[in-house]
Amino acid sequence: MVKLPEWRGKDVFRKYGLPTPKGQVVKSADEVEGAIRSGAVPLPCVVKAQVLAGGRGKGGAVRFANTVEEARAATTAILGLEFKGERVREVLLEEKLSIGRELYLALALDRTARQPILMTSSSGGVEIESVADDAIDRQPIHPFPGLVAYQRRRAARSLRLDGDLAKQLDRLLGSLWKAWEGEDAELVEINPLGVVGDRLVALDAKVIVEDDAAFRHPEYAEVRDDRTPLEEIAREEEIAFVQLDGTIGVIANGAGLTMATLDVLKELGGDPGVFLDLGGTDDPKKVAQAFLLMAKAKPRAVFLNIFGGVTRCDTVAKGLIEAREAIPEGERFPLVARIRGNREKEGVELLRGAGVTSVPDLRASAEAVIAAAGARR
Amino acid sequence: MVKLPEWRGKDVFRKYGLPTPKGQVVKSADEVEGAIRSGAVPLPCVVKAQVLAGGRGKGGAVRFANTVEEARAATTAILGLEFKGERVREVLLEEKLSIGRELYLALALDRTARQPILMTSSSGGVEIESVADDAIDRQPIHPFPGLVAYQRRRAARSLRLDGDLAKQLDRLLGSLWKAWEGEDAELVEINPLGVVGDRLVALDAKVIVEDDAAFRHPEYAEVRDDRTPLEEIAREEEIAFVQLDGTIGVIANGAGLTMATLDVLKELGGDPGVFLDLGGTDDPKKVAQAFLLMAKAKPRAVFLNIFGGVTRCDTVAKGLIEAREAIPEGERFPLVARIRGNREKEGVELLRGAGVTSVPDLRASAEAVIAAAGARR
Amino acid sequence: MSVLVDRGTRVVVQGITGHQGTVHTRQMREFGTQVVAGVTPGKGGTRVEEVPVFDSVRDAVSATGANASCIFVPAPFAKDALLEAVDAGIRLAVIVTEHIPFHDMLVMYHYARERGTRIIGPNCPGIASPGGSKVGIIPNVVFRPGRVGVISRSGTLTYEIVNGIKEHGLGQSTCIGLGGDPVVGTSFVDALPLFESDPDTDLLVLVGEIGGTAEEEAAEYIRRSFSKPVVAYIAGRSAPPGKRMGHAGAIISRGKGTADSKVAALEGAGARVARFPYEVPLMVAELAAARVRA
Amino acid sequence: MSVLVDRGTRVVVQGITGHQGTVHTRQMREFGTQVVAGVTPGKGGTRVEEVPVFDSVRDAVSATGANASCIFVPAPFAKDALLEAVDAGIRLAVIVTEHIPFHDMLVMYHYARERGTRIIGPNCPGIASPGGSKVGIIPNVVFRPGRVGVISRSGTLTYEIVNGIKEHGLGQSTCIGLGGDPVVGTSFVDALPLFESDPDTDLLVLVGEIGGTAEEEAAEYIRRSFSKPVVAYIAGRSAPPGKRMGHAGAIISRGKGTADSKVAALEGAGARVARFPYEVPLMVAELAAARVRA
Repeated sequence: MVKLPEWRGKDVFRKYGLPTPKGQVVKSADEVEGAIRSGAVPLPCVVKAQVLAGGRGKGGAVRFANTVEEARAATTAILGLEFKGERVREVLLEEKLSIGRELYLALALDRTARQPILMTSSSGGVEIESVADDAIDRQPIHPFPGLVAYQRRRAARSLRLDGDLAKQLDRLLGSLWKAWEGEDAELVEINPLGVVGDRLVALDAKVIVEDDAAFRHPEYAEVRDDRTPLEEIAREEEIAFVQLDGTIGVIANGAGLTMATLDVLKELGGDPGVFLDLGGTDDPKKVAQAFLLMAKAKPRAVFLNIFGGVTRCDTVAKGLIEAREAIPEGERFPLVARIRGNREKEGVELLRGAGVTSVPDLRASAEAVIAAAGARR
Repeated sequence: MVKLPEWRGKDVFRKYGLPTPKGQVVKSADEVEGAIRSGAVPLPCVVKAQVLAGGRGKGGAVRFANTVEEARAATTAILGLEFKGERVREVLLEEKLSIGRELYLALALDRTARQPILMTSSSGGVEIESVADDAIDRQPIHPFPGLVAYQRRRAARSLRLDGDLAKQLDRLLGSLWKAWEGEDAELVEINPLGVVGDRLVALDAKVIVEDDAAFRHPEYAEVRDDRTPLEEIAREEEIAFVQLDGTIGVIANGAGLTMATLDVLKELGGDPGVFLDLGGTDDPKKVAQAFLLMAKAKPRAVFLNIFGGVTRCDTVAKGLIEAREAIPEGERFPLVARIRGNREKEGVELLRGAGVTSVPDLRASAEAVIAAAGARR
Repeated sequence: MSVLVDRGTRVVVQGITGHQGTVHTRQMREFGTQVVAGVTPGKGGTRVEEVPVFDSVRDAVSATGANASCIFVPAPFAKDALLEAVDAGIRLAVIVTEHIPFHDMLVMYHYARERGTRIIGPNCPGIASPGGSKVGIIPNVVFRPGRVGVISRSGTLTYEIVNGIKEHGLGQSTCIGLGGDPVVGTSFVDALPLFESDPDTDLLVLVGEIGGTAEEEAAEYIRRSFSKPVVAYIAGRSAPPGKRMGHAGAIISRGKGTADSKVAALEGAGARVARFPYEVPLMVAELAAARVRA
Repeated sequence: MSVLVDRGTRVVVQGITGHQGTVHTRQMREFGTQVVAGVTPGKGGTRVEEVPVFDSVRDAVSATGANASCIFVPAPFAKDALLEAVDAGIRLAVIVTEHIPFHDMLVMYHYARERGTRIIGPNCPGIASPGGSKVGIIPNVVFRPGRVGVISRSGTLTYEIVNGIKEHGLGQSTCIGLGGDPVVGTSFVDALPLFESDPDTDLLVLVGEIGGTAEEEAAEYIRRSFSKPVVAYIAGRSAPPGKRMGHAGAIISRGKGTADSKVAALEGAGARVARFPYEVPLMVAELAAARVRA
């Protein structure tokens, strides 16, 4: 998931002709005066922390300013925040608008119908999860003709917009659909969509671009996401890697098996700390790379659980042996291995040569690694 | 049909990124020198009459020039031509390219499959009707995903293009498809598509935009077509009107009935001269307008054949009576009427009041109008 | 029985508040059609000819159980109207509107077909089964219940011929006007099997015209799979090439679509092809009489 | 009998000249699959593992009568490969490729479905029926002919469980790996009816995971329409919300897609849900034994 920060989401909106407030993003308080003096940010203005978490309003991450000085002060204050674990690095200054109604509008994926779904609600401005189900209108959109006129009319009715506002919504939905397709989005959300006098304005912007379409969007290569630094490295190395709270690192092959391994550890009283899915590979170097990454996460013990298919047991054993030598002294960890399937015998043999015994029973091996990791933190 | 002249077709091609020769259109010989001196037209150049008919090469409507003087002389000569009944008003000057192979490429409508069809042939540069059927590859294109990559690869194979030329074709076909959709074309044809060294170049351009999509293309409102002046007026008045060679004007309602009426006249030895389909209307003014237009075509006699449905018989009778008074003395014509169907009695009554007798039998009425028109010219 | 429509057909009229929509709603009701709803966005809650009007086809279907639509919406908006009807579950859509760009119709055709909705038209007079139901604009007066099926690319010419059949003392089972556009939802070959399997149809009248190859394909189908007698008429024998004769689809282009080719194909398939339109009812009467004797 | 594939399945491998394509062509042949053709544009006329290679699927189908495709084409080109297969008349397409953008997959899914082609995957290990045919990459060694059906969103975890079934002396009728993406061609509810009507399947193993609501929908289907015993396992009970656990589809978002919800739904539908993966074969063996006694 490439979650765009609000200001970048609004840049996307403008690219597709969606109406947004006037504004500018700044990275330091020194930029505030210029942004206002140049006319890019009219006064009074709103000062918003550019973080991915919701609930900024209540959390003090959104403030108001009537003068350059107030805007500067608010920016300084917000840039000093750590909001829900995320350091604020950017602040968006925007014109303060006089908002009438607040509406909700989003395009998301309906997995079951295999269609995008247009969600509209006249109860905007709050988290959509808190809105009653029957207060949200849902329209599946067929990918071929796309979001067509009658669906846009229905959206206008559900939002109780008519006359020129309904016409504005019609155009806005056309743009929203183009943004959904053009950006390979998995979510495009406007919450709230404000009725500002006789205009509709996207007051917030949430755009999530799907990871698998990254090859079509080099422009988002450097978008900071809510990944940890190690997860960021893993992403670059194309390793499926998730950091959790526990102490036991799990290296397995295949998402399902890796998840199941974590689950087994947890059920048996263990405390999994890293999810590392090797995927399908027959390159020992790739396996070694994964072990080195795991070492950096400093687990108390590591569980290697392989069922060989595309990824052969001997390939994994070779990679492990290669990695062991490269791991710095301070990062070494106890290892319990269970390797089965394609080339099991060869892999077990290789491991034994390196002093590692493969325990074929899943429960027994899981219990061994839990013991090796010691008591919960 | 809005048939674009070659130079305008090439403008369309450039808009969609299709490769065309350098060139400029001129309307007088005085523009030639400027076109060449400015670099818009490199020497040596080709000088081509901008007419809609084919076979220009053999007809002396395409010439070559090595110098400004020759280009000027060729332009003067061509601007003086009347080519297959069409006066040449514009001339296209283009760089003369050294052409290797000549290929054929077109998108057209397959009515039966209800799909666009991509036609490719390595026998380009001649009229496609003269190419053997099995030398043309035909691929139906589904309107939803459009012209996709595997179909572009097959086109390259059928044209025997590979390497970089195949890549160029791939891009070119992407553009061709966008032109087909974006211009609401009923035909986009490149004949020939030239292999010029290591490049593909559209040496000719035939773009026909469909009439019914005119509301989406105001830019083509003034494109001169192969309509007669009266047909042009009819088009503006939204009357279906075709001028033929004969002496009897036919006014009927509905395309099928109007055609059938012409056929009946012809079968019975008459000589139909105007096809005028009133269409469905309940406005006597619209009917009167049609009669006034018919008068301008100066038929020797007119056959009014109405089967009332949406268009009521009394409406037609009222329109006729209104028109009769407005038609100038010199343009009046003998009329035979046959009106049947919806409000037949009222219509017949009104006509009788105006001194016109409706003959209910089609054959008898057709014979009457043939007699009224007199011998064939 | 009849083809595609019957007394159970429940029609929603899209564009009911327009002049054409209103006039033909009245005439459909006079014919005996169950017109259960109308749709005009923004006019929901009103009534036209006693028929309730809704803002959307979805609302109309859920309130009235409409299963067929008659579309009078202007050309620029017709595509949207059809997609709306299909998405609302309408199974039969008769599109009367003319001048719909064929690029739009390509999308409409494939979208509808892939969801099992049949389109008749566009630019067509619709379908009628005397004593049953009519969806479209064919004048009520030309009909009389009977056993002659009619399929045609024309409008008025069809009325003329259908009326002639009535004047010869016969009647029609179902009459379908397919429409005069180059891209139509239902072509002759789509309609022929329906009449082949319709026990109420004894013989078929096919009215074609120049342009395209729909009649040639019909001939091929008739030759191979159609068991009932066919009387045909082709309009446009005198039409010059390259000119659109009123209908967008009626044009001889690049040597294709001539009347001669169509007449030859139909005669080759065993159809009787009339030289004059007024011969059609005569031929029909003859064949009907032969059938009674047989 | 089996589900979707059998000895009559004739496979074309799209992307056969790539490393994965070649390796798995060999393994499919070793399994007993009729791999009749490969396709790699520009490599037509060559051979891979004795299998003739063509430039297009159309050529491959017309030369070899292929009726199923196994797609290894890289993600950016996978959409085109699938459309090509559909247009060439392929009825079953197994897409092994991972990381296909779901926007592409939406187009692929609807295009295929509207033309009657079934997609399995993408990002899936494919389908295998021991003693019959395999289309995909599941290791041959885990199988043994038998009467247990398996459907799963996982790859390796499925191998583990299928292997466990074998080690308990039982075998499989057909095993389908549906794939781990948010948009898949065949979901549990699409696959369940196939196993319900398969006379060779006595009981079913369903392996799900967090993310989406496919398991909940499967539970609803099982409750209403599935008559055979079901043993289920759900991976991801310990996964935190908001994180993609390896599979693009394995994410708990906005409170939806938790393991608890899936387990509850399946148990509510009468399935036996295992806490540990190694319990699955035990439960299967128990049910099989009960069936034999009954």
